[in-house]
Amino acid sequence: MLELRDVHVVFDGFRALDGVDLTVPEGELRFLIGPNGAGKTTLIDVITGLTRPTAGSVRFGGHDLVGRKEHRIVRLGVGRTFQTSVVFEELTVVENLDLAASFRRPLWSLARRRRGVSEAVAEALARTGLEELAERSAGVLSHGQRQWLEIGMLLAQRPRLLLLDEPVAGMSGDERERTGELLTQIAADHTVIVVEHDMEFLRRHASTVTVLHEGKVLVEGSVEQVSADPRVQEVYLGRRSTDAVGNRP
Amino acid sequence: MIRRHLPFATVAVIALVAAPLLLEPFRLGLLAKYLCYAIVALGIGLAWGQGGMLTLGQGVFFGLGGYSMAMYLKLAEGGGLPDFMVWSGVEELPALWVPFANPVFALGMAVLGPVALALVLGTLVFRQRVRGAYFAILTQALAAAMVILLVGQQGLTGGTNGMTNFFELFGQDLAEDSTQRGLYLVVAGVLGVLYLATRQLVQSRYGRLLVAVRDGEDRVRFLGYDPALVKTVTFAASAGMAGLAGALFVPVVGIISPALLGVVPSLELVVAVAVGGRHALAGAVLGAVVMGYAKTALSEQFAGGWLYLQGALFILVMTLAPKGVVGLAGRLRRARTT
Amino acid sequence: MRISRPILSGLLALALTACGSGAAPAADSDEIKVGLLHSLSGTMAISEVTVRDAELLAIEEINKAGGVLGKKLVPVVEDGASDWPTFAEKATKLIRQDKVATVFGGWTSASRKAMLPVFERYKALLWYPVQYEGLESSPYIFYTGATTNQQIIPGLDYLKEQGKKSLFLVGSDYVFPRTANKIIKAYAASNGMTILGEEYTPLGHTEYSTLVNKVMGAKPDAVFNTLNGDSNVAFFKQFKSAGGTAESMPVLSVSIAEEEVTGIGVDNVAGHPVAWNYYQTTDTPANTAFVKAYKAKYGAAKVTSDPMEAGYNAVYLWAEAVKKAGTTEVEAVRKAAPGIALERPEGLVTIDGDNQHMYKTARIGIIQPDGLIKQVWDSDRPIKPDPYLKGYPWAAGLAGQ
Amino acid sequence: MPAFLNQLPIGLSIGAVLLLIALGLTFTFGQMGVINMAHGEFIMAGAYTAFLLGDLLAALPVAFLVAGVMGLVLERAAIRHFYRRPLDTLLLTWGVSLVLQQLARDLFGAPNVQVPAPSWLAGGVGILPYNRLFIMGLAVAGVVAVWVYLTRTKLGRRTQAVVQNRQLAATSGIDTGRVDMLTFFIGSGLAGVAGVALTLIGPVGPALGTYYIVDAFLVVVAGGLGQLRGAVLAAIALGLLNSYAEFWSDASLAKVIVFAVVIAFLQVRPQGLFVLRSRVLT
Repeated sequence: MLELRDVHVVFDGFRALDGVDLTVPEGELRFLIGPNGAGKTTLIDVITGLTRPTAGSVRFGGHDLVGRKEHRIVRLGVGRTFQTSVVFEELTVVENLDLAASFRRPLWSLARRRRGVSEAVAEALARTGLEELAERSAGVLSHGQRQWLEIGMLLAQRPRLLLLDEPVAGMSGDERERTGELLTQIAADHTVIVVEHDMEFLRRHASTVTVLHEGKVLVEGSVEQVSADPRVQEVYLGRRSTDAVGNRP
Repeated sequence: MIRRHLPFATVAVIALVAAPLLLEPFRLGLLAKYLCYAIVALGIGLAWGQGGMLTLGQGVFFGLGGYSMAMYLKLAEGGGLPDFMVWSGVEELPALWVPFANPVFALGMAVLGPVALALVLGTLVFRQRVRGAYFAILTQALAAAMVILLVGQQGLTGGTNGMTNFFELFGQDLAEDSTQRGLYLVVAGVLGVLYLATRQLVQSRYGRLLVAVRDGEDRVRFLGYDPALVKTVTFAASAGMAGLAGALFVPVVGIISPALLGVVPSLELVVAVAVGGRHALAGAVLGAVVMGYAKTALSEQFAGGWLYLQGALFILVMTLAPKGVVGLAGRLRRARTT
Repeated sequence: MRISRPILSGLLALALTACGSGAAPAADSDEIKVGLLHSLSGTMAISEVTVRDAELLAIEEINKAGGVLGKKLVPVVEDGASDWPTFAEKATKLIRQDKVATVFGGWTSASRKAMLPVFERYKALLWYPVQYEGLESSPYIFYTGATTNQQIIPGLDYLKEQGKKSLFLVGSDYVFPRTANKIIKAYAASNGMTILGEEYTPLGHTEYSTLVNKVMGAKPDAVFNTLNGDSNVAFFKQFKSAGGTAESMPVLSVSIAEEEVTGIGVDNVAGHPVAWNYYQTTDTPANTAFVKAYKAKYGAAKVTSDPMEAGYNAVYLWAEAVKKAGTTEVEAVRKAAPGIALERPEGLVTIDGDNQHMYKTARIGIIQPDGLIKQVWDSDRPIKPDPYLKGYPWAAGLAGQ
Repeated sequence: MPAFLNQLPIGLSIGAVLLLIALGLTFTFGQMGVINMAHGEFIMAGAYTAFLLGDLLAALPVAFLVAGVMGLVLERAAIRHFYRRPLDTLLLTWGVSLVLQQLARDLFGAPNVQVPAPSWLAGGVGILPYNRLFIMGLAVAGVVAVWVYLTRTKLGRRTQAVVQNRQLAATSGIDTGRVDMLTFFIGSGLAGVAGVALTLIGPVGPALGTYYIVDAFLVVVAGGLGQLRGAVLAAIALGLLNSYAEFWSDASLAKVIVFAVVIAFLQVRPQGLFVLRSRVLT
């Protein structure tokens, strides 16, 4: 479904991605990990059109994504969230979701006032558990609630591929728990790529993991295979021993 | 439903019934002029307040509308060439002018001309993601360039003088008080209709989208919308309003000149919108009327003081009440209820 | 909209009542109100404030001498704010709300053109005190400044007498320079002069190096300058530093009076000729009195200039016409005005019955190192005003005839 | 020398004027993103300083201080509350510029004043008068000084650090408030220096600032945000364009052409000549 071939990105001489190959089949839940600066976010940026690769190809469902504008990629069915969640604070939760759900409507039809809540919005509200807060303005939400709203907006878009950039960063334990459940639910009927640092979260929810290091794919496989790999241990031990994959209790 | 429309209805009654009855013709004419500015302000409120596009060149669109109307009025007089062409040494009516003898074409151009220019400019600028300050500066430069262009083409546009000395509109003598009262009603009516339409737009999904584009243009892209398109369309709508306002302004005030569409008048209207309250459409309208009135009243009292006052008001509004009078009113109301 | 009804309607009602206020009280029977409408703010204020001052001086003098028809003149001063539509608006206010007997006002052609329909519509009188481009003769305007045959053409006569065969035309981009230059070109064509170039710059333009390069490259005998306002400062500074001198290439200006000389810098402009009808140094008894009175009222450092004198005259000429008519009623005043002749600071001034312009003496002066202007040439006698240049065969092709 | 060849040095000298008026903006607008519409009035303040002192060379440092302090006051009193609202700063500073213009009118009178040019600047080389050469020299000196400041001094490097990442700079111990003050002081001071130079070629009056402000911003927009070399190249390019456009058409059309070219240029390079790359999502 998603296929990256030999993707290179260079920022002012710095090789952010250096020949990445990545294939994600339909229906998979893929985790993307790696130390800081490994190129995880850049990879997401390349897929969603925010960063144009210096070389290489990105194909999604038979379409070439390189050079397409961001909103056109979304229209092909690729949605994403951001590390620091960006929701529209002046709009209510339901308005945020409704906006996300309405992009396939022609522009002129938007000039009509919204009446009620569409099916996609209702579903997103239910899944993210934000029903109670539906009419509150997004500006008053807590950090965790914002992340859920962002995931909800992603769901309301009804994309074929979801890209989540560190969905549990900065969340409390409880919130992580709920996000994890949400993720499992979503993964049941979507193709998902998750960028995540949190190892505990990874161990609990990941099936397939791709490890990036210095702009290259280091290893790819199941959680067990990856954490057993000596190269991964070395990369992680050299940097952040507390988080290291090899440091199993 | 009734409660929702009550404020608007009250204002509409005052504007459409009370004002023409109570005001003497000269003052009614002034009010009509402020209402023309209010139409432009409404467009600025939409583009800037809702859409975050700080346009400092709204005078250009106002001017295009005004010039279209003025060209028609000049030709409608009959009697050959317009006066300024005679003293500019133009001997034959320029081809550009010929279709403006038709009132439908002239009125159409007054609105569609600005819309077309805004579409072109918006497409060029927004597609390249030029925004914020850059956009503000470019629109400002557009206003400056437009003035120079109009002034330079004296035979075609009347140069610095602009065009004046109009006698009749659709067969009505413009000097008559009754014509002026009628014009006032037309202006007030147009403003009312546009206000309702804009309010409808702001409360629709499109309005929500516009606010989203204002607050997070890049994020909107990842919701599958093209912000450039949204902005261009909104910018064009505000340009159309300014054009219509210009077309109404000319018979009301009796003159159009490059001085009306330069950087300073464009900025003054933005100030008015800021003072009234940029996030509320009513604030934009209110700001334009109040500032227009303040300028007339204060310059009658003390000339140089107006500049101080305008400058000071501006600094105060920006630092103390960035949401303008409407924002202040809202804050007061909340303070009272809590 | 989340704005409460009382606040919104309250504010609007406020605006409305405010609009309605300020109606004039009934005119006092021993007073005559006259309007003074000049730019007191904005770019034109520099020039127009001095004209207003001269007009106020005239009103004060007339009142001291017993007023007009036994009534005191009361000036109502309005600000045109250097903005033409404002002139039209304020003119309407003076006529309709203040009900003034007459208005003295304007400076730029654009402000006059904006006011003209107002005065014609309400059949009120405007006295316009500045030299202008001609081709106009409104029944409701009296023109107390020079028209083209009293300034531009004498200027050209002077250059011709000086043996200047080729000219370069430099002007600001508006009506007066463009019309003046058309006249100059027609004059040149029939007087054996050549025009080597014609350039216009936007009002307020300050970068003149390219234009000066063009002028220097063309090597004309003289430059005819119709630049306005601040542009003159930039032009003369850059002309001088590029090596232009009054000896090698005199620049004849028609918009630089005593007032502007200080701002340009005497060093930059001394020696160059100007064309007007009046200078502070003009030697008449009336002028000695005028200069003395003006300095006494506004300060010894102040200078007097042609438009100021024309504004000062306007008040006297109107007062004379009112005395002759025995009323301030507009049609009666218009009928009484033709033929009125007064000895003014510039010499004898007579109101022409055909076009309501004045007979005026043309004078060419040279700017002196002390900032004043010394007359070097005059037309001997007052010239009959001819705004459409009907008396000049070579001007037959010009528009507006 | 044929007239059109003369336009080459003339274009460079116009470029030098543009550079001088825009140099301060590369600090306040370029480094800090503040659109200071009162920049023109700081230029005016410099010109009036020259008028009061009556001596060009002495006026240069004094004008730098005067305009710099005005900028400092403006930054501390108002602008610092607006760093997250750049468009509001534009309107705020426009209000300030109106007040300053009227203030100048009341202090110095509405008519222009005269600043005598020093006698050693009389004359010239070829088409270029000495006063033009002086302005070009001043522009070069200004650029060199700014470059040295930004790249060779500790303070300058801190300024750059704040521009590139305000939060990171703050957490690594840089007092961003003080850096902002200093940046604004220098940017405004440079406007004052430009004002002194402009007395050589143009009018000195309350409207002085309004004649230059739009051109100055066009240079910075075309040059790219925060880029010294962009501003230099843009000023020279626009100067030459202006010179030749006016030579082959007229002054009015030249201004319109310059505007059209800047718009067209932004189609190719939307962020100006040079851009700082940034991964921050705005």
